[in-house]
Amino acid sequence: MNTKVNIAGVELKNPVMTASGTFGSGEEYSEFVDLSKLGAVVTKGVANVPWSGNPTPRIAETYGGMINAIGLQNPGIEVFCKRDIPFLRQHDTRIIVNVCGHAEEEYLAVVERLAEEDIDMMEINISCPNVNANFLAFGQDPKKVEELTAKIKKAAKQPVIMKLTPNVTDITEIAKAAEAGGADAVSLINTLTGMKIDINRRTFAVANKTGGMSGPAVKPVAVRMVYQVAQAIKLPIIGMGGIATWEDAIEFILAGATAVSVGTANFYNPYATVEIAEGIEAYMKKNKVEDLRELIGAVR
Amino acid sequence: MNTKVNIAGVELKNPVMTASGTFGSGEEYSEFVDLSKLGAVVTKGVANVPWSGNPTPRIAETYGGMINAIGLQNPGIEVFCKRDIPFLRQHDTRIIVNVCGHAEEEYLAVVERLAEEDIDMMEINISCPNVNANFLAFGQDPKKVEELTAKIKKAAKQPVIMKLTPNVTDITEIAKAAEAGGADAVSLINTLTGMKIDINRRTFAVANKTGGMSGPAVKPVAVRMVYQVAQAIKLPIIGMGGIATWEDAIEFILAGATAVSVGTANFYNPYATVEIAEGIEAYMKKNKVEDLRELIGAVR
Amino acid sequence: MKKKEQAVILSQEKIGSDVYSMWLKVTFAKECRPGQFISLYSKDGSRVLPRPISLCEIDREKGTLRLVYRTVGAGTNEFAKLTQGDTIEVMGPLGNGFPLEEAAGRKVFLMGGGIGIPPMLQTAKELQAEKQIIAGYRDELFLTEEMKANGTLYIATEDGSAGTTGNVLDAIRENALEADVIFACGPTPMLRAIKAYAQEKNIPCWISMEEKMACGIGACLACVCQSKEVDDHSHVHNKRICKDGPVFLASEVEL
Amino acid sequence: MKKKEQAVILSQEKIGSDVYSMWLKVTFAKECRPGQFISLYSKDGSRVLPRPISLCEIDREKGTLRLVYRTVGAGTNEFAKLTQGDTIEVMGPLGNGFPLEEAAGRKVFLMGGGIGIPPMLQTAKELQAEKQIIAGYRDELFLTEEMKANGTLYIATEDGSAGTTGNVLDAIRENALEADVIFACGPTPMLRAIKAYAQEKNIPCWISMEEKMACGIGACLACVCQSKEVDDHSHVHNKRICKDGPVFLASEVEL
Ligand SMILES: Cc1cc2nc3c(=O)[nH]c(=O)nc-3n(C[C@H](O)[C@H](O)[C@H](O)COP(=O)(O)OP(=O)(O)OC[C@H]3O[C@@H](n4cnc5c(N)ncnc54)[C@H](O)[C@@H]3O)c2cc1C
Ligand SMILES: Cc1cc2nc3c(=O)[nH]c(=O)nc-3n(C[C@H](O)[C@H](O)[C@H](O)COP(=O)(O)OP(=O)(O)OC[C@H]3O[C@@H](n4cnc5c(N)ncnc54)[C@H](O)[C@@H]3O)c2cc1C
Ligand SMILES: Cc1cc2nc3c(=O)[nH]c(=O)nc-3n(C[C@H](O)[C@H](O)[C@H](O)COP(=O)(O)O)c2cc1C
Ligand SMILES: Cc1cc2nc3c(=O)[nH]c(=O)nc-3n(C[C@H](O)[C@H](O)[C@H](O)COP(=O)(O)O)c2cc1C
Ligand code: FES
Ligand code: FES
Repeated sequence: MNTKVNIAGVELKNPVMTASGTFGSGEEYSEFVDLSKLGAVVTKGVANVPWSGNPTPRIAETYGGMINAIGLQNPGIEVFCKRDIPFLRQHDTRIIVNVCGHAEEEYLAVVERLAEEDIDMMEINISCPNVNANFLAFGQDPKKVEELTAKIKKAAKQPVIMKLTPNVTDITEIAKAAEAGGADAVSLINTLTGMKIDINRRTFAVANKTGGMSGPAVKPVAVRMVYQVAQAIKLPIIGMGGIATWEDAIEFILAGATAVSVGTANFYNPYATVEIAEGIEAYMKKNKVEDLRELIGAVR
Repeated sequence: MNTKVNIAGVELKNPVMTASGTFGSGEEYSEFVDLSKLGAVVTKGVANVPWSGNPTPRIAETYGGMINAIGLQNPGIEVFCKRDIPFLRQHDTRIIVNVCGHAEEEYLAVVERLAEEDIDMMEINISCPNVNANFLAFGQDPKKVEELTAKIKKAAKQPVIMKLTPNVTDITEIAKAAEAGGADAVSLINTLTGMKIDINRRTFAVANKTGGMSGPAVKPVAVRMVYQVAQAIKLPIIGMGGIATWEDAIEFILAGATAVSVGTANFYNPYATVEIAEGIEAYMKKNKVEDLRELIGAVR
Repeated sequence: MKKKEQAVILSQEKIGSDVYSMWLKVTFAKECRPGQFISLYSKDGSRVLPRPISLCEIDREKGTLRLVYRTVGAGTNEFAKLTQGDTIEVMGPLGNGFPLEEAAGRKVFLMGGGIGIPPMLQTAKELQAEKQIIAGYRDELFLTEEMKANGTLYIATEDGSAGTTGNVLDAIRENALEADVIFACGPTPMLRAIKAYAQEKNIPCWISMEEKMACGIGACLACVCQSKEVDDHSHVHNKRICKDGPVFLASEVEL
Repeated sequence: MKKKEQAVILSQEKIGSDVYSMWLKVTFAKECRPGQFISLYSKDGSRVLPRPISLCEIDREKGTLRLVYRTVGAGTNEFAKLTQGDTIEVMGPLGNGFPLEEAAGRKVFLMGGGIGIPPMLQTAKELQAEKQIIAGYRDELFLTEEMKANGTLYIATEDGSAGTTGNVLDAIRENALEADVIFACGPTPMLRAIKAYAQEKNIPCWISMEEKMACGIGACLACVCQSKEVDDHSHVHNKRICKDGPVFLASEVEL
C-alpha cells in the first residue's frame, strides 16, 4: 500500500502536513506527536526581519471555528534559519518554510536567504497586506500574483508553493495566475476574513477589528475551492481549511488535493496530525485502495 | 422604548425579519410564531414563471451550518400574487418579496408584475446564476449590479433592496454599485458557495455539486461584510448570515445593520424569530437603550 | 398543531446490533398518526439539521411515542447514548401518515424493509383489516414479536437466516400472498419494486419516502420528490416529502 | 510531559453564587506546580477553543486536581453542569507556575483578586515562608477556610461586607502589612496597582496574567503580553503567556 505523494519532485511519506502558523516550527507539538510521522511540517510565516504582530486580543472563538489576527509575529529569517531549521532537521519529515512580506523586496529577501538552507520547499503566503496597494492582499489581484510568483521562482532554489487566499470572487483566476507565474504547487485555503463583535464590551473581539476565520466551520468553502482549482490548473494542490479528522482529509483528497494541512484542529486535538495520517491508512486498507494517488481528485 | 426602524420610508415594528427561502411565505411557520410579531416577512425567491429547482439531494449538513442547492424552486409570480400576498396581508407585518431571475428581462417581468400588488418592499436576489454571463452571478460584477439596479428601480413601484452575495473579493465595491444604481437598501449576506463530498458514496453530498453555505458557521464573514459595507455606503443595511439568537442580532446591529434576517436558525428553532425580537427588547431594557437606532453601527 | 419541545426519554433499549428502541414523553402524542414522523435535534451545536424518525408506536393515553432507529452517523449515535431521564429536542407530529381509511376492512400488505419496518407497527396496531405484515431484513430480526401480535407476519432475510431468502416480494411470491391495498416503507429500490408489483397487480399502493430535510414542515423545499402531476402547492412537478408526504400514492410519484 | 486526556470528575460543588469547585482525576498531577493551569475543552463541537483554568489544589498522591472557576460564558456554564463520574477533555500541565524558590523562607504577600484567588491556595500550601494571604472579593467570600489553614488571611471586599472595604492594597495599608516578595493573580487593573506598589517598595513581584488562548502550549502566538526586553523566543517584545508565563516578574512585562 502506498501513502507517499509527490509534490514538485519532493516525496512526502504521507499527505499530512501542518498548516502554517498553527504549529510553530514543530517544537511545541513534538511533545504530543512524533514529527517523523508527518509528511511535512510547514512553519509559521517568516519575514526578512522580526515582526511584532498585532496587539491583543489576537483571537476569538467563533461558531465551529475561530478568528485570528496574530499579525504574522515572527523572529525574522536569521533566527529562524539558525534555530528552527536545525531543530526540524532532526526529524524524518519534510520542511516547508512559509514566507511572508509586506512588499516584493521583503519576500525576495527571505527567498534568497533560504537558497542556501537545507529545506524542502517554501510556501508563499500572499494573503499578507500589501503595503504598496492600500493593504489589499497580494493574493487578491491575479496580475500581482503572477508577477510575484515569477520573481520568487527566479530567486528560489527550492520548489515554490503559492498559498491562496479564499477572499476572492474567482479562486481559479488566482490559481491560474500562480500557474502562469511558474509556481510548483498551490495551497489553499488561507483564512476567510471575518469579524466578531463583543456585545457586552461593545467593541471588536480582536484588537485588529477583522481576523482570519479558520476551523471546521470553513471546510465547505475550502473543499469547493480545492475542487474548482483542481479542475482549472495542472499543479498539485495542498488542501486545507477545517481539516480535523481523517474523513475530512479524504474529502479534500477526493476533491483534488495531493496533500492536506491540519491547522486549527491542532489546538483542540494536539494528536490530530498523526491520527489523520493513521486514519487515512486504515481507510485505504479497509477500502482496498492500493495507492493513495488513486483517490486524488477521484470525485468530479 | 423604541424598537421601530425605518428602511426607505417603510417602518418596521422591530428589526427582525425572515431570510428569503428559509420561511416559505410564512404559512408553515405561522404554526409556531405569530407573524404579526415580526418586523417583516421576506418571502422565498419568486421568478416570472415557475421554476422546478435542482435535483435532490438539495441540502447537506456541514459543521455548524448547512449547504443548500434548492435551485430557487418557486411557483412563479402569478400564483404567488394570488396566494401568498393575501395570506401575508392577514398579518400585521411588512411584506418583502424576494425576486430572482436568470436574465434582466426575467427580473423586470417580476418587478413590473409586483407594481400593482400590495407589498411593502422587494428584495432582489442577484446571486442567481446569470445565463448571459456563463452562469457567474450578477452580483459578482459591479457593473452588472449597477445596471440591473438602475433598471429595476425604474420599473419598481416599491422600495428596492439589493441582496448581495458574499462570494466576491471586495463587498464594498458591489455595495457601492448598488448604491450608485439607486437601490433603497442592501441586504447581506447571501450564502457562501461551498461543497461537501460524501466519502462513502464518493460523490457530492448535494446533487448540484456546489451549494450555498448558511447557518451559524458563516456569521463572522457576514458581520465583517456588514461592517465594511456600513463604512462604505449610506444606505440602510439588512444583515443576515448565521443569526440564531438575540445576541447575534445585536452583533449585526452594532456592526451597522438597521434590520436583521433570520434564516437557517428557523430550521432548528422555529420560534427563533420571535425569541430574537423579544431578546432585543429585553437587552434594550436591561442596558437602558431608549431607541434601537442608537445601536445601529455603534461599534466602529 | 406542530410543536418543538424538550421530550423526556422514558427508556432506551438496544434491540439489534445497531438498532435502538426509545420511548419518549411528549405533549403531542394525542395528535399523532401512524406513518408520521418527528424530527430529533442534536445537543451538539455543530449539528444543526434535524434527524427525522418515524413513529413506531404511539401511546396516546400515556402521551408517549416509541422510535426504533438504526445508528448510522453522528446524530443517531448521539441519540443512542441517551438514557432514562435525559431530554431531547423534538418537533412533531410531522407529515401526513398512512391513509388508514383506504385500507380499512380490506386485505392489506404492510411491507417494511430494514429500518422501514418500525412505522408498520403502529400502522398494524391501528388498522382494522386483514393484515399481512411482510418484513424484510438483511440478517438480524427485530420487532417480530410486536408485529406478530398485530397481524400475520411473513419474514424475508437477505442472508436466508429466517423466513424467505430474499426480499419482501420474494416472501409474497413464496407464500402466494395477495392483497387489495399496499402500505410500504423501506429503501428506494424496494419501494420501486413494490410500485412495479402494485402496478402489475393493479392495486393501490402507498409508500413512505425519505429525503434529507432542513425545516421538516414544508417551508424550505429541500426534501422534494418528483410528482407525476403538477403539484398544487409547488406548481411544478415536485412534492414535499416532509409535508405532502412522507406517504404518497405510488402512482403519483417518480422513484 | 504535557498530555491531553479525558479526565474524570470526582466531585463538583457550588461554592458561591457563580463559583464552582471541581476535583478531577488526571494522569499528570505529579508533574503539576502551583500557578500552572490546565485547558478544559467543551463537549459541544461548536466551541473549539480551550478554557484555561488555574490549579487551585494539587493532590499528587491521589493524582487529582482542584479547579475553582466562575461561570462567565458558555464554556464555564457547560462545565458547571458536570457531575461526579462525568468526563472532560483536559490538557496539562501548562505554563510555568510561581517560582516558590524566590519566596522560600521570606516574608511574602500572596495576593488574589476575585477568581484570581484560587491559584493562591496551592501556592500557599507549598510555600515554606511567612505567608500573608490577601484576598480581594467583590462581595461574596469563597475559599477563606482553606486559605486560613495555610497562612494569615486578610480579606478585602468592595462592598465592605467583610474585612477591609476596598481592594487588596487597601487591606495591606489598613493592616500595615509588609513583605519582601509578592505573588499575585487577579484582574489587570489590580495587577497594575500591585506592580506600582512593588516598584515603589522596591520588592520583587511575580504576577499571573491572562489572555485568550488557542493552543495553550506556545505554538500559535495568540496569548502574548508585551515584554520590556526583546524576548528570547520571539525576538520581539512579546512573551507567550501560556508558555513563558502565566507568571512573570512584574518589572519585565507591560500591563
Ligand atoms: C420521513 C423519514 C422517516 C425516517 N424514519 C426513520 C426511522 O424510523 N428509523 C431510522 O433509523 N431512520 C429513519 N429515517 C432515516 C434517519 O432520518 C437517518 O438515518 C438519520 O437522519 C441519520 O442521522 P445521522 O446523524 O445518524 O447520520 P448522518 O449521515 O451523519 O447525517 C447527516 C445528515 O444527513 C441526514 N440524513 C442521513 N441519512 C438520512 C436519511 N436516510 N433520510 C433523511 N435524512 C438523512 C441527517 O438527518 C443529517 O442531516 C427516516 C428518514 C425520513 C426522511
Ligand atoms: C492562565 C489562565 C488561568 C485562568 N484561571 C482561571 C481560574 O482559575 N478560574 C476561572 O474562573 N477563570 C480562570 N481563567 C479565565 C477563564 O479561562 C475564562 O473565564 C473562561 O475561559 C471563560 O470561558 P467561557 O466559555 O465560560 O466564556 P466565553 O466568554 O464564552 O469564552 C469565549 C472564549 O473566550 C475565552 N475567554 C473568555 N474569558 C477569558 C479569560 N478571562 N481569559 C482567557 N480566555 C478567556 C474562552 O476561553 C473562549 O475561548 C483563567 C484564564 C487564564 C488565561
Ligand atoms: C493562529 C493562526 C495563525 C496562522 N498563521 C499563518 C501564517 O503565518 N501563514 C500562513 O500562510 N497561514 C497562517 N494561518 C492560516 C493557516 O495556515 C490555514 O491556512 C488556515 O487556518 C485554514 O486551515 P485550518 O482551518 O485547518 O486552520 C494561520 C492560522 C491560524 C489559525
Ligand atoms: C434553504 C435555503 C433557501 C434559500 N433560498 C433563498 C432564496 O430563494 N433567495 C435568496 O435571496 N436567498 C435565499 N437563501 C439565502 C438566505 O436568505 C440567507 O441569505 C442565507 O441563508 C444566510 O442566512 P442564514 O445563515 O441565517 O441562513 C436561502 C437559504 C437557505 C438555507
Ligand atoms: S424539509 Fe423543508 S420542505 Fe421538507
Ligand atoms: S495560546 Fe498559543 S501561544 Fe499561547
